[in-house]
Amino acid sequence: MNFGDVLAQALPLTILFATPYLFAALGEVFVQRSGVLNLGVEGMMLMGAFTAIYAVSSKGMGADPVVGLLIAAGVGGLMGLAMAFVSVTLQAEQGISGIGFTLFGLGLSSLLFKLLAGGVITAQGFQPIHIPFLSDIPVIGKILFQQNILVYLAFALVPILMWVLNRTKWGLQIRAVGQNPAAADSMGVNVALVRYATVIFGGIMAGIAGASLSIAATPIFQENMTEGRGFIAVALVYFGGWSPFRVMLGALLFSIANNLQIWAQILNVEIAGSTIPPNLLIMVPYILTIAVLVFTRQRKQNEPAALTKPFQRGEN
Amino acid sequence: MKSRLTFSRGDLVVALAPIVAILLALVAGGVLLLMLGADPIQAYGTMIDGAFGSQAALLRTLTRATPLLIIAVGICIAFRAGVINIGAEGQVFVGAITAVSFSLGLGATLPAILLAPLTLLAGFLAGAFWGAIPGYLKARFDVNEILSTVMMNEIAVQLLLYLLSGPLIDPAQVAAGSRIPQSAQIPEASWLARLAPPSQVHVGLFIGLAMAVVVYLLLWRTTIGYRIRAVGQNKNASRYAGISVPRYLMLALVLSGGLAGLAGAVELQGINHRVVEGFAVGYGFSGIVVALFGRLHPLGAIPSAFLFGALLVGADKMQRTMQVPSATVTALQGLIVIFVVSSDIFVRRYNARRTARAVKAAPPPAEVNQPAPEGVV
Amino acid sequence: MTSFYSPTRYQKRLAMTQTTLPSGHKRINHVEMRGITKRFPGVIANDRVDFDVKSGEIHALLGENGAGKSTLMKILYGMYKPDEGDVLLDGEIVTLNSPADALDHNIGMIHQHFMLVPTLTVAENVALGLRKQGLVLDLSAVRERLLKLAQVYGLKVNPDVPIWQLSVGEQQRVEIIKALYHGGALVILDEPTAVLTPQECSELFVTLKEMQTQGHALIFISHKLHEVQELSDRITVMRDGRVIDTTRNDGIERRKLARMMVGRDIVFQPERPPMQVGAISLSVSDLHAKNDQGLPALEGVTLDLRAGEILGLAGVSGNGQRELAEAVAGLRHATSGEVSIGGKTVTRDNVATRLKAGLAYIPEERNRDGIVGSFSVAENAILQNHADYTHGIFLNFSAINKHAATLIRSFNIKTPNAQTPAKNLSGGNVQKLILARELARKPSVLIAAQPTRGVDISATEYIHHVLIEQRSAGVAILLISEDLDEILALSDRVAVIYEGQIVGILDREDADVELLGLMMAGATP
Amino acid sequence: DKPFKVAVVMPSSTTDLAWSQSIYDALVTIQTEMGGEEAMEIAYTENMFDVTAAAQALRDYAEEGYDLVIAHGTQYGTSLFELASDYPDTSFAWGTAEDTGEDEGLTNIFAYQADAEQGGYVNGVMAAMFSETGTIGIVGPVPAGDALLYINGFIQGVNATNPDADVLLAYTGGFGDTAAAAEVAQTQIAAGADVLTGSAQQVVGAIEAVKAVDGFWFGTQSDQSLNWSENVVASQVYDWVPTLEDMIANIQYGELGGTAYTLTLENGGLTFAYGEVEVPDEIKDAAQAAIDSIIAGDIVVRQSLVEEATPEATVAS
Ligand SMILES: Nc1ncnc2c1ncn2[C@@H]1O[C@H](COP(=O)(O)OP(=O)(O)OP(=O)(O)O)[C@@H](O)[C@H]1O
Ligand SMILES: Nc1ncnc2c1ncn2[C@@H]1O[C@H](COP(=O)(O)OP(=O)(O)OP(=O)(O)O)[C@@H](O)[C@H]1O
Ligand SMILES: [Mg+2]
Ligand SMILES: [Mg+2]
Repeated sequence: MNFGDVLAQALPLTILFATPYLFAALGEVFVQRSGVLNLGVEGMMLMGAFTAIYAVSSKGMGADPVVGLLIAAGVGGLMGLAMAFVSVTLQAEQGISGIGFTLFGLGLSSLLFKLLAGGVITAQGFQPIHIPFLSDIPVIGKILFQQNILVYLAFALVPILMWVLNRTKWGLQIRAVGQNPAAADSMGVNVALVRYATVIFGGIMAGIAGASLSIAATPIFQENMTEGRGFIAVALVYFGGWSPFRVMLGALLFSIANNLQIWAQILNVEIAGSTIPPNLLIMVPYILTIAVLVFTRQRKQNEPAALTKPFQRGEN
Repeated sequence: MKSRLTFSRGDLVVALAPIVAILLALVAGGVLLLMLGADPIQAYGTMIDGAFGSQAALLRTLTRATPLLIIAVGICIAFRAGVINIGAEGQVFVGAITAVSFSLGLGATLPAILLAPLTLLAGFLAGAFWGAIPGYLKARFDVNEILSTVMMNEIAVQLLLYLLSGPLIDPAQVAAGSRIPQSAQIPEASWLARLAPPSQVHVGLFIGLAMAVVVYLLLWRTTIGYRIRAVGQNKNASRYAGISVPRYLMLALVLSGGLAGLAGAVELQGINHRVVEGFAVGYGFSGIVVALFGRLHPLGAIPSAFLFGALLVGADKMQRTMQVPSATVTALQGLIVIFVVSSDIFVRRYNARRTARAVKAAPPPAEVNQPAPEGVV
Repeated sequence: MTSFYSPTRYQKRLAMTQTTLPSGHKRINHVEMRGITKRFPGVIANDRVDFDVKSGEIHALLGENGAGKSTLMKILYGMYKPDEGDVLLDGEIVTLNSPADALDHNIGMIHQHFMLVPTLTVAENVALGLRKQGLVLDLSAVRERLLKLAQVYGLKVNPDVPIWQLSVGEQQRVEIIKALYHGGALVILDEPTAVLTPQECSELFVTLKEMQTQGHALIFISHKLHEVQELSDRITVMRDGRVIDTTRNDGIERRKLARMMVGRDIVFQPERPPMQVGAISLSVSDLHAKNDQGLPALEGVTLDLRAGEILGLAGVSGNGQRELAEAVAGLRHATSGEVSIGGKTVTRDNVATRLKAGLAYIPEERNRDGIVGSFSVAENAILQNHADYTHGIFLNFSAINKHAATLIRSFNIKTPNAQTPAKNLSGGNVQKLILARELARKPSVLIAAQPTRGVDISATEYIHHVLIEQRSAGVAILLISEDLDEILALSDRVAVIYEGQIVGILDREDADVELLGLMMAGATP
Repeated sequence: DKPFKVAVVMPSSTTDLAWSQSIYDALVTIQTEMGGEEAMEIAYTENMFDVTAAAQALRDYAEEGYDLVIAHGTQYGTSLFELASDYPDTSFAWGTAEDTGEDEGLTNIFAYQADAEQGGYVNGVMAAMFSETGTIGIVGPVPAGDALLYINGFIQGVNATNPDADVLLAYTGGFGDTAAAAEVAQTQIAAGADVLTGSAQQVVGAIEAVKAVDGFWFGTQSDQSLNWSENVVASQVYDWVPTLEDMIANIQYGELGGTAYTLTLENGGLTFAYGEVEVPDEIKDAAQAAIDSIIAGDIVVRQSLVEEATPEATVAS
């Protein structure tokens, strides 16, 4: 197989497996743009992943995938609400409370898995939708137009969220609250409300991200199945300079690097006559992400000046 | 500035708040246990018994607390410099794997008395190197450290697996053909002495306590620490005062990583004597939590590490005796972290009032009146 | 001061008869604060304060740092809840739980520290306050109305530039437009002139007078007595949270006001002994540097500064003063040119080396660049030279505390004790702390940027006194200030900077406000 | 009268459909055979990936007087040896391992392991015949241990049956990342694989991927056809029951250790479970033939591919 064929095969999977990162990271962009750091994404993803598949699975409620999606979003939103209460109202240190939510989500999802599912649980999740005509276009069609609905949703969200962020009242308030909460407050913006909204939204997106793993990308659940994807998503927010568009690029870069290293493994790609040990190939996406940041000019103009700083009226 | 450990009402609040929080978390966790049909009172009974109930139990708690303490002390340095080091996890692995190679490689040649300390040093240096990478990237290219340390963790995991399943694999495993990913056992000379056999508690405990004191002195009594804290609190003012901000950001991550690496070596030389797949998994994150519980103060990390060690040991005991899934324990830990960190607000309020009342009061201990550095979670 | 347009009684009465303002909002005829008490841990910021202002009136609020002025105003703007007392609008008691409430009552406030989002454009900053509007931002509508207001009140603003690109004066204007846009029947101005150049000041005054005649009620806070005298109808003086007195502003002279504020007499014009100029201590030649946005900020600055002289650097803010100071201090990379301190070239040296070479720098943004807020006063007192207060590798605390105690005493810094976090100090005392710290290092060159900005009169008096003292002691002082009175009061020579170049250097005798004003606009003498 | 008390400490969860589940299920089977709770008590600690924690768990069980304490993970070895000398009257079992600690003078440790490569070979034979595309995917965790043995055996089986079959081998770098396993499997499918296999608890993700394209899967460690009967052709099942029963018998007889057990096709420790996929007789026969000749010693399945690699055993790709 030449590289072109490989790429044509790799891209559909790249896009499919980029979606969980994309959902979670897009949510985190909004959270951070409003000045809150949520390191609980991982736990929220896990809860979303389990509740979604439990709702859909015949072992569970046997509901429609859409119901599963909504439940996952709801559960994520609830955890977001809790996170907001802790980090905004109680002004707890955000990183550590986030880690707390990660632990809690990991524990609770595994626990529910044991109690309700008892063992490995699978489901008939979202199936690929072949978009008429478009999906028939050679190569491109398979890459872009034979994906499941969540993939389309994730990528559709990018321009929408960019629009919300840059063109709407909410976006304006979010950006202001993240840059200078005191100023926003003095203009009558309800800082706490805005942050609650974004953190809850971030939770919802994390929940959906989990669902996009458990009832779309691979319709199955195992304990701790996200395996650190939540943290990667947070990292991608920094990679993307808090810009939805660039975060998408980051998710795609990371995802394609990962898929190509799998190809390198199955094709026994050799360097200097010897095959590369798998574990070293598996490092590539992580190294690449850092390297790209080093070699590309970083954009800081969107960096939320108030990130991780709780707001207390009159203390500045 | 001077942190004399004088016990005022403030310290009482500081001490009490987390305890109350833990109790509340346990109440919340009780719901989970009821969900499992387990009697919470009995469950927590076994938990406390498992952690403090007997001398053996206490020693276990200390055993588990040891690596967490060392990591947490390192985390304090980074966070005091305003650097969020999520990378302890990977730094522990790299420290351990380097210590193993060092001890196996030079065990035969080096004089026995030197082997243990030098192995520890090797672990420290390796961790320091692993911390230096994100440190350099931040100082030189302004690469966000959360991103780089998260990535470095994953890289470290793969590095560990690669070395354990290839270059460093136990020859016995190859001979037997079973090829289990684990290193050979390090020479006895590099082991850390056990303090109270059969318990596993070992000299590493004292290393941890020593590190806590050393780092406390470093941060609050030396010029280097002064600069690290200045950089963490106000980068601008530090620059204006002629302090090289990049250098101290870097230094903080190096020391932080070094201590994590040391923790890896200590766990290796004190407990396992070989690195295996699954070695010290999750210690890095626990270390961060311990550090923040200890209010990012090295001395605060001591009780904090003990508490967290007790939590781990007690929770395992609960899992065993009550036969509740291990997940319950993880969830419970999450709850405790959330509740304790939430309780901080009362401490901060108290301290605010107290610093304002400082007119009459004696100088407040640094550990309670220094707020988290800028940009620190 | 340049003269300004003053409305006739007739115009005033005319304005009074209308009930709506040109900004289209309802007028507030009378704002009253009754028996306001506000306690903060450890201080009573306001102690049973009565205060009122009427439509078409400018009421000035005077007081030393920490007197309680801002607190009182923040209460009026809904940022703090008073522990006791009421706020009445046109006789009705109102509860202001948040700035949102204040805005709803057409109260606007321009804060001591600007409340603008640097990354947003002017229009976006204004739009932020619009709560009754649809989801999709209609910035064009905002832009339109904004420009109309700007025209009515004679304010020049460009709605589409992000705030960070604006000079302080322009930002000030944005704040005012913001206030007007969202009502501003009552506009509170908390030290609006602290950061303005004379030109900008007089422009501001014109605007304020205009607003007054239009029937706005205005509260004006300043530490500069002549401004207060020039502008206000009534003056209220506060001290330690209490109101000392409220008087009409009819020919009450400065000394009296000063005595009311401080409780003693104030020397406004320090007498300057004849100078003994020595060798050149600081020499800057053909210095080029870029600003934060990467645009050229210094385009060939050349200066010589001699021991024992004060060289005043006058200029409209944003013409390179800050960049010059930073380039000299080694905080900003010089693209070309030379800097030498005490004859030693330091162009390539880092900050630390230059400090050792005898440089001292009092930064303009004192709280951001001058102190580590969470550090104690004592820790801040050794920020640069902590290496000198050690035995072995350890800091020598007895020495440090002794040092701090000396500074606190000799510069009479008002602080509970040496262990208090520096951020708890009032503006004037932070500045004293920095000054004390810098001078304790016995520098040969001192760069003082806006040394008395936002500092009350007694502290200002003291700081001026100290600068003269240092001059006599042979220190070469570069005084960067936008307050021409200060420049003229202290300087031996005055250099004027315009668009990154020195347009001219005058001897004190040849310099006066008008000439300097012209030069600051770019005219060469 | 008083029940026989068994405790097991395992690295993953009792429901991992793999290594940990295989021992847990075996214990439950024995329990029911022996007559339930009152005949035999089972205590377990799962997800003990932290070896220090595991050591403490093992010591606890020994302390609490369990008759048999099972350390179901090679990584537990170091601490187990310390433990065994502290509790000479307790019987310990350790797997995967073959060292019963006799050199250290320990008499109370049973060691057990599985010759995963044997069943791997058989699976390979069937897979090679099952594949229509002649392309076969292997989803590995980490190139080491039990998984590596199985994979090496599998590859030998494939090559022996269809030398020009394409074997696509890729590792996920972990044991529990189902999504990663799914991505690897989907990639291999995209590359033309129609039959796949793999090891560790993560494979459930891969099997789902196979199911999505109605492909075929060969399992190992525990019977995976239970969940995916239409896709899992056959699973090599670790049947620890005979081994455990023998240990228990020994213990009751007074022999607390010293025996090293190995699951092989010969001793029936390695068995094959078939799902509902119907398997052509010729393939069943070929599998049986392979089993017989492995037992007879006519086929020697090597644990590694590299050492004295013979032509028919090298990876084709
Ligand atoms: N809905 C939209 N329609 C058109 N252009 C948009 C929309 N949303 C964002 N943009 C513009 O597209 C570019 C990318 O937007 P994005 O927010 O991802 O980048 P950014 O780094 O945030 O840039 P900006 O400073 O404009 O926010 C920016 O210039 C942004 O202004
Ligand atoms: N948020 C706060 N918390 C605690 N104390 C405060 C707070 N705000 C103000 N204070 C204290 O209240 C007193 C009055 O402060 P305020 O800012 O009103 O003085 P001011 O007259 O505005 O001084 P300046 O002229 O320096 O602006 C001071 O002692 C100050 O330290
Ligand atoms: Mg944007
Ligand atoms: Mg004020």
